[in-house]
Amino acid sequence: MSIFQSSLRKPLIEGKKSYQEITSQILDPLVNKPIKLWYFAITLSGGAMLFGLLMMGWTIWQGIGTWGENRTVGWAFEISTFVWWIGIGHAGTFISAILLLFRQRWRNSINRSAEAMTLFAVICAALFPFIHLGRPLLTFFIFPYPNTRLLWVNFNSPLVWDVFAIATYFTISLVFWYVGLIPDIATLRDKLRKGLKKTVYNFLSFSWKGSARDWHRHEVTSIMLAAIATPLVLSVHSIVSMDFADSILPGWHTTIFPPYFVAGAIYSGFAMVLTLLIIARKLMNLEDFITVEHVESMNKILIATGSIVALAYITETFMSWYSGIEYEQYMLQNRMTGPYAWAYWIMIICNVGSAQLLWIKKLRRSLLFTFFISIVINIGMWFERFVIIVTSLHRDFLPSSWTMYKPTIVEYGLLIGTLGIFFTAFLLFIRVFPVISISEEKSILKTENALQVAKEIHHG
Amino acid sequence: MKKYRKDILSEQVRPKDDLSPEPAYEFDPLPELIKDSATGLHSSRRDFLKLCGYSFALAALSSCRSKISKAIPYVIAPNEITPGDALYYSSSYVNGSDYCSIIVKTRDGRPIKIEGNPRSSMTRGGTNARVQASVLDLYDMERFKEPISNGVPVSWDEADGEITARLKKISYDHGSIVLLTPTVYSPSTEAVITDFIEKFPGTAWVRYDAVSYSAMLEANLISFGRQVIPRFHFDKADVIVSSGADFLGTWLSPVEFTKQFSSRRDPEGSMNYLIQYEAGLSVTGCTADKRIQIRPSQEYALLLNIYREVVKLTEGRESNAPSSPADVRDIAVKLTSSPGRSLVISGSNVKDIQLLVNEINRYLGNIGTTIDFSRYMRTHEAIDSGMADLVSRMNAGDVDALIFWNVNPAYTWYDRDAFTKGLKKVGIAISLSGSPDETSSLVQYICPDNHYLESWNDAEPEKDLFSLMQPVISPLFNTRQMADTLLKWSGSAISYYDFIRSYWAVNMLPRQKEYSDPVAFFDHSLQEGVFETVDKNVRPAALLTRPVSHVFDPSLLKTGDDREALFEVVLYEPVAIGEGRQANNPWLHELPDPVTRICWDNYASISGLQAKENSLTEGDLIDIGGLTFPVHIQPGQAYGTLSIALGYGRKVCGMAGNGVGSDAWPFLTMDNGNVSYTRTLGRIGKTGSGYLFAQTQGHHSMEGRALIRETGLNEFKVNPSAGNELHEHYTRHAKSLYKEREYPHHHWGMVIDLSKCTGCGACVIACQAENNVPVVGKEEVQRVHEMHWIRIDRYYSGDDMNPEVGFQPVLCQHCENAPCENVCPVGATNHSGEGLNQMIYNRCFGTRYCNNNCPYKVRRFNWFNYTGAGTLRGNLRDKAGMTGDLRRMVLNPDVTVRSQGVIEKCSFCIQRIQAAKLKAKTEKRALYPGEIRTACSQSCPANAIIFGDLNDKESEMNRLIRSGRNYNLLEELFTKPSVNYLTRIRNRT
Amino acid sequence: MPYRSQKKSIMDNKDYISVYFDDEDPMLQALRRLKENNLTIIDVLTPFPVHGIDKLLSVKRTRIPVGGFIFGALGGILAFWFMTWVFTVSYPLIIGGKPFFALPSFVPITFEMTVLFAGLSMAAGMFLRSKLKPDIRFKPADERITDNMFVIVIGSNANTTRESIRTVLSGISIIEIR
Amino acid sequence: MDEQFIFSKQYRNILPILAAVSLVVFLLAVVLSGSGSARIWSNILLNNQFFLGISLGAAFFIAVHRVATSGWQTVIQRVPDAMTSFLPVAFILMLLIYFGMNDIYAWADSEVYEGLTGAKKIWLNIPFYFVRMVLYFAGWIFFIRMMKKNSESLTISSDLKYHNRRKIFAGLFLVFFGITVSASSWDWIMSLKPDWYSTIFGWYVLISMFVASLCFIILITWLLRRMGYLKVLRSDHVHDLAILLFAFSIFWAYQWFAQYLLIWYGHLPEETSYFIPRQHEFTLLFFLNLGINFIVPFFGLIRTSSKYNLNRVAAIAAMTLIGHWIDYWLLIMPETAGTKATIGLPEISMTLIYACGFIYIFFRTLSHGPLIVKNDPFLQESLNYES
Repeated sequence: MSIFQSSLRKPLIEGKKSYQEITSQILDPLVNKPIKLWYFAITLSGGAMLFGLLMMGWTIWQGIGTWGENRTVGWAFEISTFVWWIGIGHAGTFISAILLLFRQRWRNSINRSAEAMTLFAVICAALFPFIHLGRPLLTFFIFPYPNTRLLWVNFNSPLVWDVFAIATYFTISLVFWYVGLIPDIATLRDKLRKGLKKTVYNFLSFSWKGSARDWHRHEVTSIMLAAIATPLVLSVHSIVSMDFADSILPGWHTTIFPPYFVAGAIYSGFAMVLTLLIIARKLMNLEDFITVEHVESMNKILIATGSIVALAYITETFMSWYSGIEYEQYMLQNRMTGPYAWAYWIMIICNVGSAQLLWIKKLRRSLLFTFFISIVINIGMWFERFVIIVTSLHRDFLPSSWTMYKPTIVEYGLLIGTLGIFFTAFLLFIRVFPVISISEEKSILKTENALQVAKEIHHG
Repeated sequence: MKKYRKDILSEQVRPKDDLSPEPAYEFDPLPELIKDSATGLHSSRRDFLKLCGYSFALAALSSCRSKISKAIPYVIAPNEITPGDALYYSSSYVNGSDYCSIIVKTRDGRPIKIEGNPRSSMTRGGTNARVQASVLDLYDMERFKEPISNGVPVSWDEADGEITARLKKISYDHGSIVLLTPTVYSPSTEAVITDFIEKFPGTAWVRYDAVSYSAMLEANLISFGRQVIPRFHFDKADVIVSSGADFLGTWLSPVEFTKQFSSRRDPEGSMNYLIQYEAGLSVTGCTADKRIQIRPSQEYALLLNIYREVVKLTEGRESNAPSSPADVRDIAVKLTSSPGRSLVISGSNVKDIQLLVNEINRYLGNIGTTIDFSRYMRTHEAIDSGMADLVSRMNAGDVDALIFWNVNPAYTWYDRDAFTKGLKKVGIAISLSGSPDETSSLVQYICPDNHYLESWNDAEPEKDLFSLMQPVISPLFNTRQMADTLLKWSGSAISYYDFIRSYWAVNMLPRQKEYSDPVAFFDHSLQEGVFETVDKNVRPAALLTRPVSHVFDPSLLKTGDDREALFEVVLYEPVAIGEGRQANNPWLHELPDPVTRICWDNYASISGLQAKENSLTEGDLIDIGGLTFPVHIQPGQAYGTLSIALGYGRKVCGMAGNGVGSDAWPFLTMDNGNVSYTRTLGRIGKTGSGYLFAQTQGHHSMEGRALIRETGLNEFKVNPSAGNELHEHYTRHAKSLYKEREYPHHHWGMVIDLSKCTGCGACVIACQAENNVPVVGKEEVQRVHEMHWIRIDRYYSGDDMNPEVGFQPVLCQHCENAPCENVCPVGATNHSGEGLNQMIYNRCFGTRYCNNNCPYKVRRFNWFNYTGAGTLRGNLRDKAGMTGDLRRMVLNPDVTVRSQGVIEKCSFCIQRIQAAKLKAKTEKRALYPGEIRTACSQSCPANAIIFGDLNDKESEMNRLIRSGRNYNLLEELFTKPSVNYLTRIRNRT
Repeated sequence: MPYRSQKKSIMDNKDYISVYFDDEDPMLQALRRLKENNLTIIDVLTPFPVHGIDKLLSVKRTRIPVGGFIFGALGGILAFWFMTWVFTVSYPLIIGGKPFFALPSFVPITFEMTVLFAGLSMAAGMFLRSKLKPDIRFKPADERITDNMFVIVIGSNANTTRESIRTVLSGISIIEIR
Repeated sequence: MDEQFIFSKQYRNILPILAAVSLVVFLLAVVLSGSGSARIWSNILLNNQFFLGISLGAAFFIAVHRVATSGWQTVIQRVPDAMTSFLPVAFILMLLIYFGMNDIYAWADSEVYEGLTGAKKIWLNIPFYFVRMVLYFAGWIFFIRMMKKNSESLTISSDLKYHNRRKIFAGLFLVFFGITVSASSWDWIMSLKPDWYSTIFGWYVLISMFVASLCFIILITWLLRRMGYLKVLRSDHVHDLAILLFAFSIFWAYQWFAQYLLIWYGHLPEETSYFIPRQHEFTLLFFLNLGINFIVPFFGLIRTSSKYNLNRVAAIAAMTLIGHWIDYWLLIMPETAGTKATIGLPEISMTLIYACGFIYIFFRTLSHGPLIVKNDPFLQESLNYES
């Protein structure tokens, strides 16, 4: 990272800090007692989590019949939510991997929490393939384990690819995240007085010394992990998209799905990162590290991915019209004007409408608006999956089988429950690990301070 | 392990003719037995018939020994039963006026499946849903289990003692005993009853059919001097005019008629022409080449006009008639242009209408050709007035004893209050019915009858066509056959079984030459199931040939033309539930109505136009004539009419049937001597809305997709692939990206002839019985969780008010490029070396991905623990009581009962395929062509479904596949289904 | 000279001299100076990866990526071979009319396994080479190092004493020398 | 610092001569091989698309880096800038296709047209086809002009407004480009097979053209270095170019595979009809395409050290460039020329003609301004760039 920076660049760490200040400002919220708001938040999310777990239990015991799914609509709420969570997970890897490769300085203060978010999101997602099974207790069938009957799995099935993709994705993200975390844990370790907490962090710090050679290996490994995580992040959502695209169902089977799903995933992921960071920077008073510049840069990514998603919608619409295949044409007509048109238009408004507003610099730099938009986008992205899954299924080839789908309380419960799990995990995370990568912040401090000076001069 | 694998592989590479000997663990007594052809069997006969022949008597004996309550293990194993080996017995299905000659399949001493008996010239191996489902009635836990006296279980001796004492006393006091039965067409039973009447003088025998044809009987007496219903020959008729007679669904003898009718629906042969005048859309109306809506009140005027036209065309005579509801000139021309080869029928129970029909047929010269009085039907002989008299006598208090058998007037009689009131005045009421009903709940004594599968009997459904019924299992409960009961009461010492044998020895033996020994003769007849002869001694009395010149009597024209919101209620017998005899049968309740696709319910069908006028929507509740019904908007429903199904709203029949639907019998009226099944009522009032039907099809248009391809007969004659042009187009474009698979040995396939299918639903129940398809109950069907492996899609096309209807049975298409197989993560569904799309239940863990990717949506998921086969406890969902110990007896042991959370679907009856292959192997031979028949194809009364080996190029199936009519469903997807469809040909000439 | 890490913290050892800085620039300056006076630098401990320090210490580029490549390739090959074996040899099933050797279907998993093996092996490589492992008895050299202290560790001997170092580094802002 | 590229005499002479020679060769080859006008037109279309793609890709390269406020590429930015100057020529050449419509576009044939479904009738007809073509080019040329103009102004003035303007235009260009590049690929390439469609097609073509122009940028950079220009070029710049080539070659392969896998898997006749001829008739090229465009850059550039080596990167770029020409060939030829399509003298010579023309125009434009935009606000950053 060169310290020669164009004068056009804005500083990403406010108020010319010293190394110590960085350390203390990032760690203090961990060392001190949490504020009331935090307790409130965790009670809320904890409650949601318990409700969700209850509903899962009910589903597993009573059967999938407790859901609104039926003969024709075999997947609906649960897979929508599954894909949604997987998508949200993608931002983390994207930020830490692709932005690292493209040397975007602004990633430093957000990658840690983004990666954590990835892990939690993937955990939430991974619940659904399990509970949505007719016989969840036999989940292990999915693994190609040796057995006396020589029963392997069907390597043609995208669901098997999913298992490998998601498992790999989770493992690599975890490793990547922890490797990055080690030096900061060491910092925390050294900040703490004697006591159990210190011992634990000492244990977790993998006896990190900060030796030059260790840093060298650490850097190289991080870069390399980033390098392999980049195609990985593409592959995972592509494979998830193939759960649909590999079928022959109009609205599912379309070749644009892999890249389009990836774009959508990053889109929703960034929205979620923004939601979380705008909360976190208040909760942990990190205003100096998570600046408007960060928010703006992320908003730019939202514009980009949002536009790609919009382009995909346009392409799909055009093709189903152009194709001349009656099933394709009907599928789209049904989406736009059929019984689920409301869902389709929510999707369009939330995904296409919202992100385009961010072309306006004022809105792009407004935290409040960004927070609002980020939530809108995630609603939109959830509906995208719902539209893709339900509207394609409920009216497919044979009109005799056409039917409607109406979710039950159990299904809502599962969505709420995973939200609970996600936020609970995140709230706990910000209490035990530094939300911002201390060492990386320090490594860019000089540059940022220089820019800070330049800026001050510029403004006179 | 390796070994096992090799076996799997060699399955696919073993040459077809290599039938290496294997230990014949499936022991088959036949080959030995065949050698001594004591009963003159020809080796050509089908094996199951041989089996019937040889095991009939043993059946009786074995059934005497084995108690079903502990079917296995046997205390003393009956030596003719090999565990795991099916035995087949020919018998007869008799349920009131419903008759069918059948083959009963038993496993380990319990009947599990009914098949049609091809030896019968009447039903010709056909069945219908009711016949298929009747086996489940046997295992109805709520049948009467022992004699009951005033609500208290008693022993037979006690019951007999008390009752005979009472009866003796009554007849001694010259009191009146009445025996009330439906039409009895069992010669032996008639004899028994005659004996009984002799024994108890002053006994009257009243016959009462809930769905009555008495107007027809009376009309025939006037027109032809014979109070019988002739035998109709739909196969001999080129032109059929049916006025409200649903002869393919419920009218008189639907199985027989469907067989006849469908034999003339082959466009390559000479195709018949059917025009249907009716109010509500019936199965026949759907199949008709032309359907015209009329209100019942218009029927008389319509027939008068046909009559006039016919007379004009035949004799040039003018006769006056009121204005016609429909233009009948063309059809009159059609009729008269094929003299003696047409048929005019009416479903009405109004004497004058039947008279008119008779005259029309007479003028058309159909008497003796398509209408045969020498071979008249015996299944409907009751005259309504008889019952009416009885009711009045009861109320007058001059009936001292009333003995019911298989009738339920407290539910079906138009004036049920009068009946029940009268019943209170009756000294002693005895019910011989086998299962509880509204009537038997009002009597003092219940002496329960056996189920027909537990009974010996004979029947004469048509003159000189005799048919035998034999028990295939000993009575499950402490019940006794009605005839035995009567014998006992009349003091006879012999059992009804001996009675029948002696009766046959005396009356039947002389009627044939082949056998001299009565035993051999009886055995032979029993093995055949039927015995046909022509009675030389009795010459049929000559028919009255003098035309009853018909004078048009305006007073007979019911009013109703004035449309100020007068509704004519048309009461009809639903295809599945009928008059409600089998109302405790979950299979029948869950069978969707062929036309409305609604199950577990009845409703008031109304025309769309009128619904709009009365601002009614689907599922609104209306009050009509004091009764409340949900509204179903039915395309093709005649304006001004409401069609409502009878047979629903049973109150006393069992957990499955109680309170299902609403009771429509009170609508019935008595109309000069005959019960009228139509009724004109005032305005209807909306009382509620939002009633949710359990309807298995929610969308009724094909959306312009080429799913049911059809064309007119003329177009077909010009170009055999008319209406099927797409097929050629798609097959030309269908190329594979990779090498396609071959199935060198067997490649099972199917052809479904859409011109023949009438949508009756026999195949659905047959499949359910054969494959242990669970019953899910009304709520689950409402949630679109139904489980049928084969469904019959019904599409409306053309005019909404009077649509053309198409039926399309859809089952697993067994695609060669099956989309479902690709996506299953655990390979629980894959393809066999014989082209079958297999489903491995044990491996399935229920991602439902296969079903999402199945364009035909034929896969079914066990949403709940419907069968009790689930792994978890306390989550059983069995609304219909199908998992009770007794109900379970009907399960086919060759088919896995699926557990909660697995996908299931049609397997092409793989168990039958395997059994047949194994059999062929033990007999060291190749499979006979057509040896294997799936449950659906075997049950089909219209022969619309043909199953076979696609590799057997000579077979009938492949001839049809090669024809221009052949196509695959959604063939543009290149799934290469093994199920083929033949375009529907409509005779629009 | 290759760097050897001890269980005991190197600070307690008499043979080492550690020079403390509170900023990387003077430290880099000092490093250059020390190199000119070719003093053996045992190690440099910093709170974050200081840019350009590798060149000064002439740290050889680690071969971890190579290991990653090899293991990744191994994982990929294993996965591909296994799927092929299952579908063509172990238990061939006819699935949707597709060929037994359904090459395109094997690609995704092959890729995932490649990435998994590569990633894990590289992380493992880093932990092994840097001797990073959970250890509650671990004592950091100086708790300030992870905060804001930059420490150069120099091997001491007869003629390199703390004083000599101080003279060598005169003019560079040093916090302390131990 | 202020290097000035001189379009030396020898180049100015060699290129036209070479072009002329190739033209003669082409004509002879066509005449001798007795192949009809279809072959001429499909060759014209092929190379129009290929070289148009290269210059569009260059525009895309600039625009993306501008919008991402990236600075490293500043030192070489005039190379892609100059590459875009081919666009107007490409426009004219595309208009020429009018005379060859019937030879290459099945739907231009009236009875095929009648056989099309309603939607296609509306979309695929000669007037609308050219209306759209004009629209696309107008938009592209306009936006690219604006970006270029403002960039050039920065060589004289140091006013930041020029930078901001070119950035804004970059953004607008990307939006317009995003839609039109897909649409144009449907029009010009996908509609060659009117009964076929694939939603990913536009993006696939986009990446293919982008990789092609990356290769071209690298090759030119290498060439300029050989000529002694671009002294300020650091190996870090080479590294980043190499990374882009590496990454986008993988991305190209990813898109190729995504399309193939889904069509192979769904196995619907209306989709497989595209791959069946390509895989079964042109098996060699089919796999060569994958090989050159994926395997070569992947294994060639996977080592970090190799990414810093300009000669090596250039060599791989050269191969990949040819690879993407083959990619375009496979997109177009099997449809226009059917199963008898080959790569013979006509193809090669025609490509040479285009190459000469392209390079000639490129060098002329490059020689017009200094190689380094010295008032570019990112210049310092770029000069000191360390990857």
